[in-house]
Amino acid sequence: MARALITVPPNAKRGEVIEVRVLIQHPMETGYRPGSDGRILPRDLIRKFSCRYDDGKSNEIVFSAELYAAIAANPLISFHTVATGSGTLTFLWEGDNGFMQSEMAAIKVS
Amino acid sequence: MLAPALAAPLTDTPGDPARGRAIVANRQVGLCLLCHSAPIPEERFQGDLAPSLAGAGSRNTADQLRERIIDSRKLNPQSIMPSYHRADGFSRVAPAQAGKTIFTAQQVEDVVAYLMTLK
Amino acid sequence: MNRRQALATLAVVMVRPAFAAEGDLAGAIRTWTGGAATKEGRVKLDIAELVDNGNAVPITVTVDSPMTAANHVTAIALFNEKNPQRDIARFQLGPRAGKAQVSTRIRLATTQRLVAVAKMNDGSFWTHNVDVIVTLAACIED
Amino acid sequence: MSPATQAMQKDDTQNPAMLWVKDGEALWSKPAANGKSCASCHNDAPKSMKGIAATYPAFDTQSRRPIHLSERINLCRKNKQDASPLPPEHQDLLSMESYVALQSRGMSIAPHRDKRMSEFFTRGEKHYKQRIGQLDLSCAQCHDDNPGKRLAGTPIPQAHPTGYPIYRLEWQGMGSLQRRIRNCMSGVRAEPFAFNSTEMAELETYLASRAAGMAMDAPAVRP
Repeated sequence: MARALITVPPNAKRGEVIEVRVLIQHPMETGYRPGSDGRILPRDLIRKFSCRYDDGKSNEIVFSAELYAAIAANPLISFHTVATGSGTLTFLWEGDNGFMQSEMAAIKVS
Repeated sequence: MLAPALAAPLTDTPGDPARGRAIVANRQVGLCLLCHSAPIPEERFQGDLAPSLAGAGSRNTADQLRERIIDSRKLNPQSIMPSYHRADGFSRVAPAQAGKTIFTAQQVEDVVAYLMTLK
Repeated sequence: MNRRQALATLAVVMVRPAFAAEGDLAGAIRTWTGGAATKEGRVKLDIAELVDNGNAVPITVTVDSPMTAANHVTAIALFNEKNPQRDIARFQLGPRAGKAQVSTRIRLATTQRLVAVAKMNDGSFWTHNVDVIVTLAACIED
Repeated sequence: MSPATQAMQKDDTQNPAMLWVKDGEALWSKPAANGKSCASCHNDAPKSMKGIAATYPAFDTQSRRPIHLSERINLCRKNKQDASPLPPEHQDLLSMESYVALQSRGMSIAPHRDKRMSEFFTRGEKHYKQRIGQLDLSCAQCHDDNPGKRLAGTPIPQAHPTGYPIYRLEWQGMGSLQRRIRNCMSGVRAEPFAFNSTEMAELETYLASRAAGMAMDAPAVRP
């Protein structure tokens, strides 16, 4: 499994806008780059990312992204969400060659 | 390849300034712009380790330029400028380049011809 | 350089089309907006104007929006002019974001123009263009 | 280094090298087939490995020459874990090295001033000053005589290895000082020193002494 680094404030006040930062290990091979033998390396990209927020009342996707070859290797995405309630954030990355990885982070909202 | 007088032209074909310019501008062939700047505006990132090539043709004769390109260390042993037409006296040369000069004789002439246009 | 060498040099240059552009920038933006008109403003694309390595360039897009249910950004798309492909990324967000600001790191093959386009819930599109200069690497990995 | 690259290194939540550190942290306590992990002998890395990376390359009594931190990790694998050595630049090796190097962050580079090291230092200095390759350039000609000037668009650094292993944007991944040195050597069209060769250890010994007293910033981000 690819290593991921998730940064979410563990505690937040209700209604506070928090920053969420996710970093995941992935080559993001563009499909345009020649390898050492001169042949084009096959594309291997993370294509989609989403963040689902389960705050105890609702469980919905609060942010999502479609990524292309121009996103750097080991992609970093940083976005914001309103701390609506205590619960979990579930992150999902999906991509070429059946790549799929999910990570969770807990948040306590007071 | 031993030229009897280093300053004399290396080939019978006169150097071509347009080809010389292309060699100077090319970062894999001439490598000149890694260290020097030159009046080649389309090449954005030029080095500043060595003097600008602008005006090289008014500061030097063709023979002087040729001598410097062939083996600048003959003129200054401390020079960081590579010797473009010397094939021996190096250490640890990569197998792909062993025994080879950076420039062919004609490339030396082309670059000299280009530099002589920089007045 | 004789003719054969000249051709060899040309061949090296011709390898480039692996990195050649597909389609034009304006066309890619039009496809995403569905042909709707775009206006300049409300979006701010933050990126260094001079980049020392094009492999991972930090970029932040911020849209001026209250991000309420009545007035918010629904999507942000990033485009480039000279990479092999015009699209960089598309982000979907809404009032739950609280703040319309997204950051990532992108690849830039060369000096070029970048465009951020934001779509609002009222159907309007807003843009910001930035020109970025990418330094050529002096020593490229063999 | 641009402000953007510096910012990427300074903030661990953005520093891509931290992905390797995380892997290294997990590997630290992962037992080998014989049941032994790094932690079995060295316990808590933040305590036991504090300042260790800042002392490498260090003299190895068995091979009677300075060795690199990655070679030390491989020796431990062989002698204590009955595991095969990992090849140069193996991701697990870079991860372990990053995790160990992180424990010296902010500390001064402090190579052993061992009498046994001096001949290697002397030879390393010679390598550093030796003109090599078809372009006939030495390390010193760029990094001592012309730092701060621009080689094409790129400013020449002073060649202080404070941050290895590094996440190099050019590589889009982690790599060692040996890989970086080999890049420069191929750049001047020379035959690079082999990974883990004595020459490489000599050059690294010289570079470490030259950087003595500078703060470690591993795992660093470099263009």
